This record gives sequence, structure tokens and C-alpha cells, in this order.
Amino acid sequence: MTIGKDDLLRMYRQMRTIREFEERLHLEIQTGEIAGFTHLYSGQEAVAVGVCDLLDHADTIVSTHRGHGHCIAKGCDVTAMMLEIYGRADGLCNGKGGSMHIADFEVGMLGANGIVGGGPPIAVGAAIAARIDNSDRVSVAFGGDGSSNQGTVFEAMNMAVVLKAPAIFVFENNGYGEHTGADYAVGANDIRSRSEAFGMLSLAGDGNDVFDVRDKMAAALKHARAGSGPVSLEFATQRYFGHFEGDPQRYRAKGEVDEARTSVDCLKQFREHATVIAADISDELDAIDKAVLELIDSAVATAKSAPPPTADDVLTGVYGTY
Amino acid sequence: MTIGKDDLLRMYRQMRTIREFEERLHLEIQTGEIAGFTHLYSGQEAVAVGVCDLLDHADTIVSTHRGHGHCIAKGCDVTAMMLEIYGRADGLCNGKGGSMHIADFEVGMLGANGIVGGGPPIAVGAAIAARIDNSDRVSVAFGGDGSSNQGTVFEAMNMAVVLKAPAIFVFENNGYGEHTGADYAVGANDIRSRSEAFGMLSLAGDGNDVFDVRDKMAAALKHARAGSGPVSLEFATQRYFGHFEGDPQRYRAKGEVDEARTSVDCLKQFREHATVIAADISDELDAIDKAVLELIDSAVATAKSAPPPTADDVLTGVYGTY
Amino acid sequence: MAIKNIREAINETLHHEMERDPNVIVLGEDISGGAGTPSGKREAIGGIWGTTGGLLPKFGAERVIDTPISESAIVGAAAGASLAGKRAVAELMFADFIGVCFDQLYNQIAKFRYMFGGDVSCPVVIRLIYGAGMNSAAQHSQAMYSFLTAVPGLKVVTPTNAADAKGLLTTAIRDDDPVMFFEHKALYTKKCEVPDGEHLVPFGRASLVRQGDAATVVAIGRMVSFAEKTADKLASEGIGVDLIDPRTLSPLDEDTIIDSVEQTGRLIVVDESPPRCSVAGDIAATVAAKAFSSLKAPIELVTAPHTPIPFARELERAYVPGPDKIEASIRRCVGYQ
Amino acid sequence: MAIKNIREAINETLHHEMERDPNVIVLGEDISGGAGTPSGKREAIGGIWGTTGGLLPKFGAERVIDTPISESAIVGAAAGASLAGKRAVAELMFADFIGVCFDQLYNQIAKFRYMFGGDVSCPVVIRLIYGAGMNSAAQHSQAMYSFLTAVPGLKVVTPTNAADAKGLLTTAIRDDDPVMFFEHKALYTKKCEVPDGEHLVPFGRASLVRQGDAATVVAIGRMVSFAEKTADKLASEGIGVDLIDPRTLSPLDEDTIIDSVEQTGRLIVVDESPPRCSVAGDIAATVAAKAFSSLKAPIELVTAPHTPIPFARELERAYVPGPDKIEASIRRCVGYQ
Ligand SMILES: Cc1ncc(C[n+]2csc(CCOP(=O)(O)OP(=O)(O)O)c2C)c(N)n1
Ligand SMILES: Cc1ncc(C[n+]2csc(CCOP(=O)(O)OP(=O)(O)O)c2C)c(N)n1
Ligand SMILES: [Mg+2]
Ligand SMILES: [Mg+2]
Repeated sequence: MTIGKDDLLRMYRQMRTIREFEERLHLEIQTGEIAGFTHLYSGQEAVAVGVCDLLDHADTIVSTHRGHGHCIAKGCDVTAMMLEIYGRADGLCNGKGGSMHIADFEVGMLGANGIVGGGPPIAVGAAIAARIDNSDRVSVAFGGDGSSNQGTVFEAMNMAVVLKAPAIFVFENNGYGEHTGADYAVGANDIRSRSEAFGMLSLAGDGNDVFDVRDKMAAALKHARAGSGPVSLEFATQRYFGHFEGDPQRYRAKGEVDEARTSVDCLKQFREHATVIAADISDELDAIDKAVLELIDSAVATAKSAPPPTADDVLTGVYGTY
Repeated sequence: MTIGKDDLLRMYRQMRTIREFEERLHLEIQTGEIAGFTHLYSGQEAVAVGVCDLLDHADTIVSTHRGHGHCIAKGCDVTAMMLEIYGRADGLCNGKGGSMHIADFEVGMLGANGIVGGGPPIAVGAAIAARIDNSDRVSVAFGGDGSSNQGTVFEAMNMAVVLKAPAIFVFENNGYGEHTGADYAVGANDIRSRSEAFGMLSLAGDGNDVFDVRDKMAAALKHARAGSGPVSLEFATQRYFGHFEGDPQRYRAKGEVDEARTSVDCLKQFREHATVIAADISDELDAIDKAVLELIDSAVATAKSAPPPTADDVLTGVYGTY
Repeated sequence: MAIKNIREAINETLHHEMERDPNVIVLGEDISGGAGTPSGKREAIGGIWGTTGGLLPKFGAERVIDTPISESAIVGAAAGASLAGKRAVAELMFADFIGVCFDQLYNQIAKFRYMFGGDVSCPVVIRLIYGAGMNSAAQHSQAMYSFLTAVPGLKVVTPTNAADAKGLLTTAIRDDDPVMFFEHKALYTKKCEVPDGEHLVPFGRASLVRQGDAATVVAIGRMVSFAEKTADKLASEGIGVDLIDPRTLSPLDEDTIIDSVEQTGRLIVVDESPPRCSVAGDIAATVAAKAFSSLKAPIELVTAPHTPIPFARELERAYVPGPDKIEASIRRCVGYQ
Repeated sequence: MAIKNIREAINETLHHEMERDPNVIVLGEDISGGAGTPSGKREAIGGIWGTTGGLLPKFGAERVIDTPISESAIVGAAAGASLAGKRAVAELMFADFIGVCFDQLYNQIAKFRYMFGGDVSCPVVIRLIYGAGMNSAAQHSQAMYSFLTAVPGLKVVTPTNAADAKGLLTTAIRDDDPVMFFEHKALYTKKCEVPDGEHLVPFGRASLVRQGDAATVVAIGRMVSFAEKTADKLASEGIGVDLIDPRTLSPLDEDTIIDSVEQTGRLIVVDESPPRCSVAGDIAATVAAKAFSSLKAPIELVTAPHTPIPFARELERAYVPGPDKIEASIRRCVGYQ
């Protein structure tokens, strides 16, 4: 696909925002102010952004426990997300969901999910709805390598094929499910082939290269929007932090993350590619870096000073009517 | 594999016993004496017998809702089975299980299962046990084409690969899951490829040809007993009766079953092959037909006159101790 | 008004609601049947219980969806479609199959609204065919509405006659919350007068099936039919009881139950489930907490035993609480000084 | 005797039982950790709760099995291995995940013995880590032992101190029936004296944690710790209560509870679960049916509200029943005339 400068700037801003959001959370969490389990997305930004860049708000995504990147890429308000992660009353989910349950239906973000494999069946449903509406909407389900061992994910893929639903299954193979390697837990460690066996278009790509991700996604969208059925995309990537914040990460090879950060980092690669496409772009990228830093600063400041929910809020929002 | 005359006679007796058992049940059920749902195996005999012929009692199998054939092939007592299906106190499960829950651990039959996909995870566990015992036991999970869409089955296959467990997954593709065709419900309708994508040895064969089934099973056993991990076998076959007794079978093509009974019937084919291998065998096969008929007659007679359980029996056998 | 059985009432309601609202869709295994078969003929079955017949020919395969045998994907797809603007009605041909899709029911559907801040709706209906009476043994006969009644975020409905089946299913489909709609397989042929045209039964309103002041009998699902017989028999002896059918287990109409107990002072709860953590126990506990001062006798719980469901006719008959057991409990309760 | 916390007691018991019986095996996600990783180092974690550390180095990967993220296969494999002569101990790192393996728990493991005629054993232990207190939100904080207590064929255990954790886990592993072993994540660091050597706590025997005649308080799991504080506070005011920890919910020691209520005439049940079809309701119903004549006051149920579990600290704190709520209920119950 041909890429213009605005495309470059837009994608870069998204990736940088995710990176900054997560790196900052990594620090803030150490202050003890943020409760619960937090799973950071740093390192995988190119996947979320490459996939979501070609979607609009009418298209839907379902996410995972590691959902911040997907939320930001799909257009969730960064400050409202930060408020939610801090458990504030004005958080995106009023402090009831937290990091693992962020959703914003306005922008087509149908929810992160604390249950591995919980999302794909839901994505198939949203895809069915798109079909019934005779729209060209698609529904994307994000998942990890580990999730490709959860029965619900296979059921969802088969059903999408059977119903020719415009669902796109995006597998981010970061090599780990918690403290265990995909080489061990994922038989054959080839999720693309698993998907293909159901009879769907299945592609694999480089999850550190946002351009490759975006190209694969473009092919997937062409297929799905045309009514030709579901698509599966597997991207190799890596996470920079632990499975959750606090993970001792004894499973890492020596220097594994530093190596990744210096050699294959998606932002670093992007800058190199970008300057080839638009030689004069670096100042603008620097400006984005600065703007994003300010955005995250203010989001954190807002979150810290925002009021928590009150005890009465526990009882509200269980039912529409009861 | 070379096959001797005893092999032929043994396999034929087993297939004929299953056929007779089921054809007779089909008639007896119409008298209304037999309660519950009954799923008959007629037409698929070559699979159960070809698979179980090379197993001994130490090897285990788990079965499905359509389990009579598997039970007989694995060595369950035919009369005790008939008593169970009639809900008698002396049935194989004391009348508590019925057609869908027959088990006999003595012969390595770990249970039929009323839940589609319920068995394979259990089979993986039995395979793990075999490994720990340093035995060369294998564990077989029977399933249908429809079951290949149930998440538990995929989880079981992947786990068997990961743990290199001596599990053999046998898929009987009879073209239907209840009233729906495998061509619709099973994406790509190629279960062998689904299994292969997990990284296991996966073979397909002719489920109407007991010799082909047995050869494929021999290859599977060689692989699994050697500690090389799990195997998947897919066999094309067909069921002669409805999904359950009472099924109106509106989904059938005109003459579909008659065609199958005359053209590809496993017993018919067997007789043709067998007489090639051992010209003088027909009389002995006829003798088996007669003996089996008597066996089933007496099993039914015994079952009809046997006493039912009593109300007090409801409360027993829930726990070992409580 | 016309005489209909529950199967007919449910089928007609599905037809009516699909006509009324193009966003209503139906999905499940063999809902129509025949897809991908040699005959190619659809409508091979119309649902194994015959409740979804005629929908596919009328509304098409886009809205009447036959699925693979993948309950997690069925319930999840129903949920996702409902989050995306549809009103999905999914059938679990046996309620016992909640085991293979329980996460989608109790961690997903039930919690979306709350987890996501209270404004999100998932207007899905799950039809669960349940109960003993057909000798389907341990995995095809259970009455486990207690599992779902326990889950905040779900509504649970147990129609016991054709009129309520129509009225409650209509309400369920138009409700913006997830509804677990339990249909007892042994009640499908039960007939009664069913109002023509629009008929909605509100959730959280019990129905008083019989009136009397000797005791309060709360019966659930199929147990209502048994309790009716018993109540009539005892009435002929001059022992009149209030027989209450809660109709919805969540929300539960506590007021009607408590008001009655305040009159009668005696409570018998009849439930087809095993006793532990059952709806019977739930109702008994509620009364013991909120109407204690009115109670004149120990609460009687008539339930199945703490065992799986046996296959043989003689065993299943002994397992299911019948009119005899109900009668004995009522007499014991009424006779208590 | 030595002071240990629950985490240590469970880890030591697993070590001891695996040494004692070569048929005992352990499986679950990241039980050891590190398999198939670049470092290749096993024991990367030893269970995310640290309860299975050191097992793999000592007993090897054949008996200490790290699994894929496939709970149905984990529980099913544990079941199958146990049907084939092993005693499998499977860990569900969060009890909330029963949703993705519920069929294997309630239709398979629970029913094998009964369906197959009564002679078959499935000596499996499922360790379920449960409960609120870590702000893990709606899908990682639930206390849903009621779902499994409801299931005939299962035994359900809820240790509340290190000594019982050792004694009950030992009994569970040696028991021939399937046992659901619930470990509260907020109790792992709770310390107490633990008997050295062999220590078995029988199932179906409650422990009387405090004694008094003003009321009977039955508390479950983490609620026992809260109730202890309340009981001690009230005792200092001269209000003594029997505080009963059932220890096993199935079988339930009804006798100890009923005997106490016959003395005190007043019952308060404290349960971290939401109220509907809860163990709290189950115990209340049992008492209302079997000790009615002794009751002098309405039964008090102290439970979480009928809502999912919220994330924010302030909300979770308000959700979980605390000492204050327990105290208020006891005072109300004791004060009732
Ligand atoms: C059903 C279920 N099982 C286990 C877990 C615990 N858990 C949370 S994330 C995770 C690992 C998921 O691995 P992967 O899918 O590769 O995603 P990643 O963490 O690498 O992004 C596990 C085991 C869960 N949340 N849900
Ligand atoms: C989890 C579950 N879903 C649905 C059913 C109902 N059911 C019983 S058998 C069957 C069809 C199974 O098809 P297949 O696996 O091909 O086996 P076959 O009947 O052809 O032998 C279905 C849907 C069930 N028993 N369990
Ligand atoms: Mg991963
Ligand atoms: Mg089939």
C-alpha cells in the first residue's frame, strides 16, 4: 500500500502514545498507587497500530488482558483510560473494570478480557451482526500465542468459517504465555497453520514492522469486507516487560529484552523506514514525541488527583432494569 | 500387516456382533421397552473393530454418545451391556448409566460420554498415566466429525502433542452431526489437517474397510507405543440409522442408506476380501452369523426378564465415602 | 384466546418477535437443520424440540443460524451480536451443556454491563432446555437454574405454562439484560389458554396458582404441575394452600412469597434440583431472614436427592420429587404444632 | 510444631504426598515455569502463587506437568489420569476459570462413579485459588464454591489456616473421591502453628474457633478471620459467640452447626459470595428446616451484594463483607426479642 506523510505521522503518534503510556505505567505502578494486575504492551505497538490504522469506529475489536495498546490504537481516550487504571470514578468504566476490562463502544472497542480466549467468540458475534446489517464492517479479535491453546478460540475460528463471518483473528506471538514459552505450549508453534486448517485465509507477518502488519491487515480487510469470510493473521513480536508488573522474569535469556529494544524495536525501525519515505520527517516525529510525553504527563496528573468512586457505586450498573 | 485366519474370524465376529446388537436394538426400541436416547452404530463397525483389534485390556479407550460399537470391540460383555440399556439392576452400570454412559474399566473401556468432546481430554490423562508408568499402553479417544468443532477436542490434541502423550484420536467422519452435514459444520471438512496443524502424525483412511482401519491403527500404535507422541486418525464412514432412534432423517438423500448398505457396507466388503485371503472361510463366517444371532437373542431375552433397580439404589454410589 | 401448548407458544413468540424487530436473530444447533447434507433440504428438523420450526424459511439463514457443535462460540457469538445491536436468542438444546460454555455465561455476558461502567447492554436470551422425565440420564436431565440464579447480571426465567411461556419470552427478548430462559422438556406439551396478540409477563412477579391459608407452597418449573395436583387433593380435604409459581428466579418476587408466609406461617419449597445451594434453599433462607416472626413451623424443602440423575425408569421416578413427597411435606408442615 | 503460613503448608504437603505416593502427580499452568523459553531454565516461577515450587526439580517433568492454557484439557487430563491409577492434583490459578472447564468438573469428574455403577474412583484434587482482596476485578476475584458445593459427587474444602491447609490437603489427596480444594489468595500469608509429620483433618468436621452462648456465627473461608476479630471484640463486651468454621462445605458438618444453634437460638452466616443460591443461604435453609424450634431470631446472612466484583480499591472494600458488617449483624441478631 502507498503511504503518505499523514499516514506516517498518524501511525507514529499512535505507537509512541502506547509506548509512553506503558513505560510510564511501569514506573507509576512501582509507587503502589495502582491496584490490581497490569499487563503492559510495550514492544508490541506495531501490531495494534498496524491492525487498527485501517479500521474506523464502526469496525469493532475485542481485546485481551494485555489491552492498553489495542484500546489506544482503536481510539480510546488516553486520559479516560488512565483514570480507569487508577480506579477513578470518571474512568472509562467508572473504576469498575480496571486495566483488564477497558471498553469504549463509541469507538468500536468492545472490551478487553481477563479470560484468555474469552474474546474471539464475541468477535464472531459482532461479525455476524455486521453481515446481517449488510454493512462492510469487520470485527477483529486480538489474542496471544497462549490463547491459541484455548478451546474457545478454535470454536470461534471454525464458526467464523462456517458462517463466512467478516472476523479477523489477530494472533500476537510474543513467544510467551506467562512464564512458559510458545515453543513448549503451542504444538508446532505455527498458529497460521492452525487457522488455515479451518479453511480460512491465513497470513503471517513481522510484528515489529508496522508497515508489514498494515499490509497484511489490508489484505485481510479486502477479503473480509468483500464477504469472502474470516482471516487469520499471526505476527511475531515480543513484550518488553514481565507478563504482569511484578513478574520476576526468570525465564528470560540474558540481555534478551535489551537486544530486542536495540535491534528490532518497532519505533526504531519505523523512524528508519519513515525517513526513507519522507526525508524531512524527523523533526515532526520529535515534535510528536514531545506532545505525547505531555499528554501522558497530564493524564497521569489528572488520574492522581481525580476522585475515587464511592461505596454506593458498588450497587449500580448491574442491570438495565431489575 | 499380514492377517491370519484367526484374525479374520475374530474381527468378523466383532463386527457382526456390533451389527446384530444395533439392528436388534433398532427393533426392540420400537416396542417402547427401552427408555432414553439411543444412538446406534450400525454402518461404522469397521472403525471400532479395526481400531480395537490391536489393543489389549491394558490399553484404554474413551467413547461417545454412540458408544455401543466401541464397547463391544473393546471387550465389554454383550449381555451386561444389553441389561444396562434396558436399565436393569445387573446392567454393566447397575442401570444408572444407560446407553450413553456404559463403561467397563476391567477391559479398559473408560466410558461412553453424553457430552460431545467430553472424552478426548480424559483420554489424554490416561495417556499421561501410561507414560508415567513407563508402560507402552496407549489411550484412544473416539469422536465424530461434529466433535471436531468442540473446543475441548482441540485442547486435548494440543496438550497431547505438548506432553508427547501416547494418545490416539480417532475421528469417525460419518458426514453428519445430528441433522447437519459435516460439509457445512466442519470448516474445510478435513479433520486430518486440523490435527496435523498441532504437529502430530495424522492419517486418514477408509472407515468401511476394516483392513485399512487396522493398518492405519497399526502405524499409530507403532508411533505411540514407541514414545513418539500422539496420532490422529480420520475415517470416512456412515451411519445407517438416524442420529438417535426416532430421528425422522429428513436430511437424507433419496436411497442414501440403501446405497451404502449395498455398495460400501463393511461386512459385505469384509466377506469379499476375506474369501480372497482364505478361500474356505465362508462356512465359518456363516457359523459366526448364527452364533452371534443366538448371543443377541439370549442377551435380549435375559434383559427383558431381568429385575429393575429399586428406589433405594438412587442414593448409592455417589461417593466412595461421605 | 386459544388453547396452545408450550412448544407452540414458544415457536409462535419467536416468529412474532422476529417479525416485529429485524434485529432479533436466532442461533443454535439444528435450529433448522439439513445444512450441508446430501438432500440439501433445510428445515430437516426445526430444532430438536420443534420450537424453532418455520423460522428459516421465513427469515432466512442470515437471521436463523445453524451452528457447529460449539456452545462457547454459540453463546459468545450471541453475546457479541447483541453487543453490536442485535437481540440474539440462542438455544442450548440441553441446559446441561452450560458446562462447555459457562465462562461466556457467567464471566462474559453477565458482567459486561458492570465491568464496562453500567451503560453497555447485552440483550441476549439463552434458551436452555432442562429437566428430568425422559430417562436421558446424568448429563441430559439436570435442572441447574441455581447456577445461573447465583450470577449477578443474569436474569433467570422458568415458564410453567403456555401463556407465561409467551409472555415471559416476549419480555425476555425485549429486555435489555441477558436472560436465561429455562424450558422444561417434560412440559412442552402442556396446554392452556394463551392470550392472542401482544402478551407480556413482567419479570419479578410471581403468580398465585392456588389460594389457601393453611400453608405457602412455592414450586419451581415442572414442580408447579405436581404441586397443583397435591394442592387440589388437599383442598378437597379442606386444607387450602397458597401455591406460588415465582415464574422468574432472578429477579425473585420476594414480596409475594413473604406476604403469603405472613398469612400462613408455614412454607414448603419444591424444587427439581438437588438440595445444596439450590433455589429452594435460597427461598427458604430469604424467608427465614425476612419473615421469621411469622413462621409457625420448620420450613420444608422438597428437592431431588444429593445424587446425579440415574438412567433407569424406576430410578429416575424415585429421583424426581413427585406429588407424594410434596403431599407428605405439606401435611407434616401443616400438622406441626 | 512450627509456625508456617498457608502457602508453605500447601507446598510442603504437596512435597510430602508426592514423596509418599509415586502415583501422586501435579499439573497446571506454570506449575514450574520456564519450559520452552530462551533461558531454558525451569522453575521460572513454581506456580504463580508459589505453592508448587521445588516439585519439578525433585520429582521430574513426568509427574510435575506444566500445561498449555487449556483448562478443560487440564481438568480432563487430571480426571483421566486419576481414572487410570494416578492421584492427580490440578491447579486452576484462578478459581474464576472454572467457566472454561465446568463441564469436566460437573458433568464428568463428579458423575463418573455414579454413572458407571458406583465402583469407579476418580481420586482427583482440583486446587482453586479464589477470592477478593487484590483488586483483580470481576473475573479474577470470585468466591464461587457454591457452584461446586451444589454438585453431587464432588467434595468441597475451604481451609482457613495453615494447619487445616496441611491436614485437609493431605486428606484430599488420599481421598478416593474428587475434591475441590479452595485456597483464598488473601490468606496465603496467614501464619499459625502447624503439626509436624502426618496430619490429617477429616472431611465433614467443622472447627469451633470461638465459644460463646449469645449466638452461632458460621463463617466461610476468609470470612473466618474477620469473624474472629469481631467475636473477640464482642467477647470483651461480654457477648460471647460460637464461631464455626465448617472447613468442608461438602460434606457439611450440619450437626456441629445445629447443636450450636440449639444452644444459642441465633444464627449469623458470613460468606464472601453474592447472596443468591449461596452456601450462606444453604446453611440458613438447613437450620430453618432442622433447628427451627430452637431459633429465637431471624437468621442473619452477611454476604457480598448481588453484583459482580468491582475493580477500584474503594469499591472492592465496600463489596467484601467486613468486620463492621459482621458486627452489626451479630448485634442485631443478639438484640432481637
Ligand atoms: C482461561 C484463562 N486461563 C488462564 C489465565 C491466566 N493468564 C492470563 S494471561 C495468560 C497468558 C496468556 O498468554 P498469551 O495468550 O500469549 O498472551 P500474552 O500474555 O503473551 O499477551 C494466562 C495464562 C486466564 N486469564 N484465563
Ligand atoms: C456439548 C454437546 N453439545 C451438543 C450435544 C448434542 N449432540 C449429541 S450427539 C451430537 C452430534 C455429534 O456429531 P458427531 O460428533 O459427528 O457424532 P455422531 O453423532 O455422528 O456419531 C450432538 C450435537 C451434546 N451431547 N453435547
Ligand atoms: Mg504470548
Ligand atoms: Mg458424525
